[in-house]
Amino acid sequence: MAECHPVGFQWVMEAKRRGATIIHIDPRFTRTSAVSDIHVPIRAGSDIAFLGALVNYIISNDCWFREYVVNYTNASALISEDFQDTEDLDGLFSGWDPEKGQYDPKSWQYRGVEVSPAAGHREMFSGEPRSERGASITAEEHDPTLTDPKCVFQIVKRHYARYTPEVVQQACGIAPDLFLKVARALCDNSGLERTSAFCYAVGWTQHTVGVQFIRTAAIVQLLLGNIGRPGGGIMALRGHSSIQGSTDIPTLYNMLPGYLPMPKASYDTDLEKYIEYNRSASGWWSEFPKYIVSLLKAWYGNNASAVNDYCYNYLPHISGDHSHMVTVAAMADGFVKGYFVLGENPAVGSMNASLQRKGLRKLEWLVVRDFAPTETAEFWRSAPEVVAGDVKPEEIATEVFFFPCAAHTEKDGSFTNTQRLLQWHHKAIEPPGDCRSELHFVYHLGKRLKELYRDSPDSKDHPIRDLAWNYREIGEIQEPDAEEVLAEINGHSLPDEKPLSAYTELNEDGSTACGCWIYCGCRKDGVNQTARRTPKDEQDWVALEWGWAWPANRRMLYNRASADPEGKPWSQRKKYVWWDPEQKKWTGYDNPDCIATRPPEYRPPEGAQGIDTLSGIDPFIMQAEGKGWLYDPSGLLDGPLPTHYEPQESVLKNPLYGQQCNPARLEWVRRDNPYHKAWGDPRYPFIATTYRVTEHHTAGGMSRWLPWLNELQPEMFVEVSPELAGLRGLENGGWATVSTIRGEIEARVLVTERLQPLVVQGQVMHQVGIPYHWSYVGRSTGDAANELTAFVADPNVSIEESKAFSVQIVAGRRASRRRAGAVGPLAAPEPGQEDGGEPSRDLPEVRTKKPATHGERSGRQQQTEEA
Amino acid sequence: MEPHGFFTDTSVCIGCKACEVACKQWNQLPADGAYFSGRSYDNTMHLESTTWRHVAFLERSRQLSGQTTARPFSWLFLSDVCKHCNRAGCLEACPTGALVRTEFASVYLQPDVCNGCGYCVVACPFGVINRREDDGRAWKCTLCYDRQKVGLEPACAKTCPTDSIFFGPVGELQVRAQARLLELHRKGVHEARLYGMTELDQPGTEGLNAFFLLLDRPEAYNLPPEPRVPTKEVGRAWGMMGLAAAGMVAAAIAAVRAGGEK
Amino acid sequence: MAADSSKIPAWPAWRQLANGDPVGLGASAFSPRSRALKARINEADRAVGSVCPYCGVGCGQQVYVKDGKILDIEGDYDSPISRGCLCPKGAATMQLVTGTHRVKTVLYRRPYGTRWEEIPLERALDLVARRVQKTRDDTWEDQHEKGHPLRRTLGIASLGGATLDNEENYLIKKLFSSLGVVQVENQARI
Amino acid sequence: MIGLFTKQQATAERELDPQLAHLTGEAAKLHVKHPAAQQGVPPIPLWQKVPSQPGEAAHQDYYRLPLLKEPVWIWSVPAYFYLGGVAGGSALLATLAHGKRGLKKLASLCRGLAFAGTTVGPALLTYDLGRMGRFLNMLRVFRPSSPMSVGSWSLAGSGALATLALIQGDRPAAKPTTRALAGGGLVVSGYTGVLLGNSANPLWQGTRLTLPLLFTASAIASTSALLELFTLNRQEERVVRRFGTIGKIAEAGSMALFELEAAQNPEAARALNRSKAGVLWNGAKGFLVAGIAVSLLPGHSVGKRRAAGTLTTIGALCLRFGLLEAGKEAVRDPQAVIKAQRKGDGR
Repeated sequence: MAECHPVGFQWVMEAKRRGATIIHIDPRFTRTSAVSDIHVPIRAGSDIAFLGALVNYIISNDCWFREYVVNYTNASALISEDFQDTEDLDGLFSGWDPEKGQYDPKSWQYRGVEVSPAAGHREMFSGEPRSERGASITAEEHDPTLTDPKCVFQIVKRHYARYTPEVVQQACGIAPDLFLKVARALCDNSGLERTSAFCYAVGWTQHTVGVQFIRTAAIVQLLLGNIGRPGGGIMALRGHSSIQGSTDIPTLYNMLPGYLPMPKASYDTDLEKYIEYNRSASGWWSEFPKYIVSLLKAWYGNNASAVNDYCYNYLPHISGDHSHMVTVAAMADGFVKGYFVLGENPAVGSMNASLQRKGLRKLEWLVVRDFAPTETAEFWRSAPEVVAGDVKPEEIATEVFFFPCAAHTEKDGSFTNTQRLLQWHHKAIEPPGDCRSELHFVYHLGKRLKELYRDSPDSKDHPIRDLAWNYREIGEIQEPDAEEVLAEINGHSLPDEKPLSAYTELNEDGSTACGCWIYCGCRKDGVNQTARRTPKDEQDWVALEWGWAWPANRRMLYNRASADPEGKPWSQRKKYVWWDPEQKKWTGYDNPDCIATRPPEYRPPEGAQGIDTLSGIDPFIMQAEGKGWLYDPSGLLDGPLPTHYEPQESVLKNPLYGQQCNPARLEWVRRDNPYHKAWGDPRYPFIATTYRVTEHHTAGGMSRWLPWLNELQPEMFVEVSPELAGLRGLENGGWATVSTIRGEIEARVLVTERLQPLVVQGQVMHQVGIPYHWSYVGRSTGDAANELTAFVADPNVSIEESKAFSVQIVAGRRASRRRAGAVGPLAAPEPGQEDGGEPSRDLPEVRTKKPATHGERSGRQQQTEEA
Repeated sequence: MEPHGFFTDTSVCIGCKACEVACKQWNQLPADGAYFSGRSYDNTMHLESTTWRHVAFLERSRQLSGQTTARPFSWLFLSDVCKHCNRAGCLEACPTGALVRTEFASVYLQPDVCNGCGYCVVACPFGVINRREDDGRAWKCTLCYDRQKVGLEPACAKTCPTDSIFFGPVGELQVRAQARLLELHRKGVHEARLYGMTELDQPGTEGLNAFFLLLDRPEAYNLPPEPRVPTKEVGRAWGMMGLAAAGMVAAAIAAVRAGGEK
Repeated sequence: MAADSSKIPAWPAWRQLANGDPVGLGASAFSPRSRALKARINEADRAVGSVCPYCGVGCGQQVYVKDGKILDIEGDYDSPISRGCLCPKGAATMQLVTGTHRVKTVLYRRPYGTRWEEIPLERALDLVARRVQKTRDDTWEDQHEKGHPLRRTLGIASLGGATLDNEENYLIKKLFSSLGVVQVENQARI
Repeated sequence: MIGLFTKQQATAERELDPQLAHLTGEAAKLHVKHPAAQQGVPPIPLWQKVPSQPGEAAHQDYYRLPLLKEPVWIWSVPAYFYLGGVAGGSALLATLAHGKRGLKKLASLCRGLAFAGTTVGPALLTYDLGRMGRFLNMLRVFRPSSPMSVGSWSLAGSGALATLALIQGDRPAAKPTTRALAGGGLVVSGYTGVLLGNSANPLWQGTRLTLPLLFTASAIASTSALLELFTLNRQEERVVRRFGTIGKIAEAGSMALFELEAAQNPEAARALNRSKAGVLWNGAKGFLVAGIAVSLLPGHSVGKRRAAGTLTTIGALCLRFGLLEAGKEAVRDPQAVIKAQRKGDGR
């Protein structure tokens, strides 16, 4: 955190000053470790074993917060009789479908009722039959004593029983006493008077079980009562100025603004079905119709009306996974013709960079927008495979447009930071030359397309013709008015066009328009709330008057949980929001995350529907039953409970189950994306993990051109322990060549005790640290870490695994510039794997999974497979 | 005007180098060029005419008291800067008056006066100031004299995320430093010590306006253990010169006498 | 200590005599420039409230502007998030937005080309619009063979958004969805 | 266009675009011709050990990096040291020889040398300045704390007096001028020793007491050695020989004392026998001894006199260049600073 979010880290130091214990768990000893009380070096990719052992410790030592767990989580819910755990199936849950190669989550459901998830793969629950789907949760069966062997609490307890300190040593290479020190510190600091927080970044997400890493932390925090209370929570430290915003207003394939799912080709065939399949009968998602209708009104204005389903059929339909890696694979196979790259640099920042560039070579046209031509814009002339002569510019047909972008100081707009806070940045100066904002680019591109399609009779072109696309143009450069766009996002009533002040004002009858329901209120009363800058010293510590946080300017989610079931603060030290019996409403430092006038004693009556099903003690209002999920009955593709699986390319056999890797993981079996052996590949004996350093930013587009930063970290380097250096004859400051079957890179070596070998299952494990900032253009260049990584991903969110994979490292500058993306595997792929023999990643029933879904047969056939 | 300065508390430094960049940004200093030094994450290595804040990175195969690690190891950082000594060698050696003591007690180098005689370079007991050959003049930290004049705090102190660099009236800084030292000692961090805070700590400079809290010996951070400002001792040298001059006169008289005889 | 420059003669040595200052370490040695010195942000036309463009913490920035050019960018004390602090990248924002590395014209690489060419912005936009239209029309999928509606193109994809403003992401999603482009992705997937 | 946007080279400039930014910061005018450090040309050798395991950890330091900055002075500074010494010595002789029958030629010769020294000297100093145009700033203030300031004023004064003396020649009225000149001369020949001693340089600071002696003694030797090269009458010759003999003995003596004082900081003293500095310092000793030896040879031939003069002169030059080089050499070893300051303090 001190490495990549130093200013956010000032609050950790503030806490430390006030006596907090800082625990840092990381394969490396970083700038964070340097000021932490405890540093725990962990084998990259083994976090679930560690966190699972915490769950086990908390339950077996009775450190859990009973009143919180019983009332605020689904611990008491009874689970379907058919459910079988990984304990019973050697690493698989019940419901595995060998044909489809995926889980059918039916057997994971609550007894008596099928709930749909608040987020995640809601489509899993759109399949027939859906009669009881999302039915009023009152039908759910509970065991408040938490003793029924089929209740969530007992299932969780059994599932993690084998996650002992010894297993932690076996899987993570962490000594039991060190683990116990951490466990004790965490439990001692949780309860009525104290709370503990978890912070993570992509070190948790970039794994084939990334989502489950975070789920495990959620279980720990729910058991300890650390969610929805000040000083608690699980904080994602996000790496870009508006990466949160680009998820809320998603430039992501599977969502519409406000986490509304994209229409699925197979069933969301019209608005009625779309709503039926995606709304929930209980919980907040019962409000679903209001949000989609208001969105359609915002997009298609007066053309959207009840008679034409509010132009619902203008929306494109997805038919499976259209995420980044799937798209690039399809690109490499020639199915994608045109590509917009806006302020991103996949040729450096995305996994298996040479496959990324192969995709770019197969395009008809490419548009790149950035400060200066990045590696992505320059792929056709200075990429390694071009230098190597495997590819010639004269043979690359791609037409490339590079548009210079405007800086944030040259345009108005809002960023949403990692804590969901929208902050407005004002234009300071005019952009130079032909530099323009993306707002300008997209708006004027849209105007041109509307012109091109103006007279088209073709029904496919109606969406463009009917698109509401009128924004005020400012100045010579005709910059569209960003605040007008924000006004559209915030929404207004119709026809009088009064700005809305909260998403509770939205309607499903077309009388409101709103571009993103969770952002509704960001321009309350027509005032740009995101531009509020009331000095911190002129308001309390929650600082509600600085910027605007979604939803409803709420600074802490689930904050209903900061009060006990009766609505009284758990303790004075930790009071945040509470029920005021006089005023008959919830009040406190923050905007309460519940229905403000719903008393704690309210219980839903029989047959209650919609948000009336939320009782007065339900803090997690987005969930169908208002509870925090220790156990995940739906929404995840790889199981209801986090389970330790090894990375795709590991050095170890899974110490816990016969199933080596996440059975539901996404693989791309293709010549340009070969894999190492499942474990113990003698050619690639070391663990590698990639990361950033303070002095540079992600793929370097905003840092490798700046001399003030380059002088601080001038060259690509790798970090190894003195032990590994001794083993491989590496010298500090000298050169090393790091290779995988996909590529080889050269880098300077820093030999340092900040990395250390771990003893796991009696073997010494060496880890190689690889920063990923550098590549072949800019004022500071070097080989890119992502030349090494592979396409392989978490099934839930299609995020790749770059935080744990196997490599070889040797001394000297020996890297060939050959790349799997250009010439295929650099070594024999998975020897002894052709026949599916040992070592195998999967149990026999999983092995039958056809790699087809993702991989060679990508592109159109594959894209529409699920339809 | 009250003396103002820096208290740099290395025990909360996270080595982010924001101070180095903020200083270059505010003063619009050029970069030193890209050179990979192999010295942990320290690639600028020392204070220079173009680097007025420098962060040192110490890797030690020794535990830091109060810290739990899997093996004995610690990583220390220190943001070094001109010390703005109460008796400043550079200031007292400067023959042109380019170096002056400001109303804030800081030592300011007037770039419009300096003629690059280079005497300050050898007179600084900390190796801070240096002459930039292609510019011809000597340069060093100004303690953001321009900012102080309008009541702003120096760029490095402002940007420091963890308040490792703390700016203020030296009197208050000393109180703060003492409190911090006691707190650390109470927590069992016995290696914590103050460097150059008062004349008692450092008679050779009569105390620094930019002083430090260290977690290891000064020399481990490339700080002199007991620096002495040369001008404090120059008196006897002048005496010796007087003596020598007298001898010279005597020699000359003797010689001329020798010539006088027939 | 502060020197009253007005009636003291210009030559510092004289000033030493006038001030009765035998050591000449302080005020008497000041140059007129030093006496007049002020922080440059004092002459700023205005300070513009902004937000750091690097990571997700969202530190407050103040952009000082004079005559349409940037004087200085530093942290915003008022921000409850950053309290005036910036990290090295944030502190280098000035160099990022006013740096010589910035390209100011549209560059074009024709198919099989070996070099960049500069082309006018308007023309580039026209060309891109026509490419989009052609690719969209060529690769349009109206229905799946099973009869499900698709109403989309898989021939066009977009990547990026985490470094952009919410308003920009909104227009991207709005326009591209209406074009039938579903392969819209960004760094959040990475 | 081609190549323009490929790999942009590493740069050490500010790289701020004047179209977008105001370049009015404190150091915005700090002139950069070449990067301080270019890639591939390390200013300081790459560190090849494991940082936390630096090998002989006997005495701690920071990656063996120099703690102090090397003196930046160039050849013209030691050259001036020599010239200043000669000027001082000559000024003194000129005064004492003034109006003495039989020493007229010597007196005027000395006035000439004093004049040359005090006018060429400043030129040499100016040549070393980073900003030559600002050499007059040397007289901008008077700082008693700065030997260089004191020296500058004395040098300027002596220069003026030497000029006046030259004009006045040997008429009686010149007596006060030459007296004053002698005073200035004494300072000019000796202050350079104080100047070096007044530094943080471990070698020079450690020898600050003997440096003035050394410089003054060497001034006597240098003056006489130079005079020995000219044609002199018997009487003058005797004066110069006596002056020289005392000077050479004094120089030899003070060199010995200097080495004794230096030896108190062995790390620094080592510099006197290392690399370039070692050659020059030992050269200085050798030539001085040779000079003495030759002058002790029997006979009074002009050749012998000139030989001795030449050897001593070379020795005197080596001495001053040697001292500068040794000063540079001494700071390259951080322990020269650390050990001297840390007297076994075991914290």
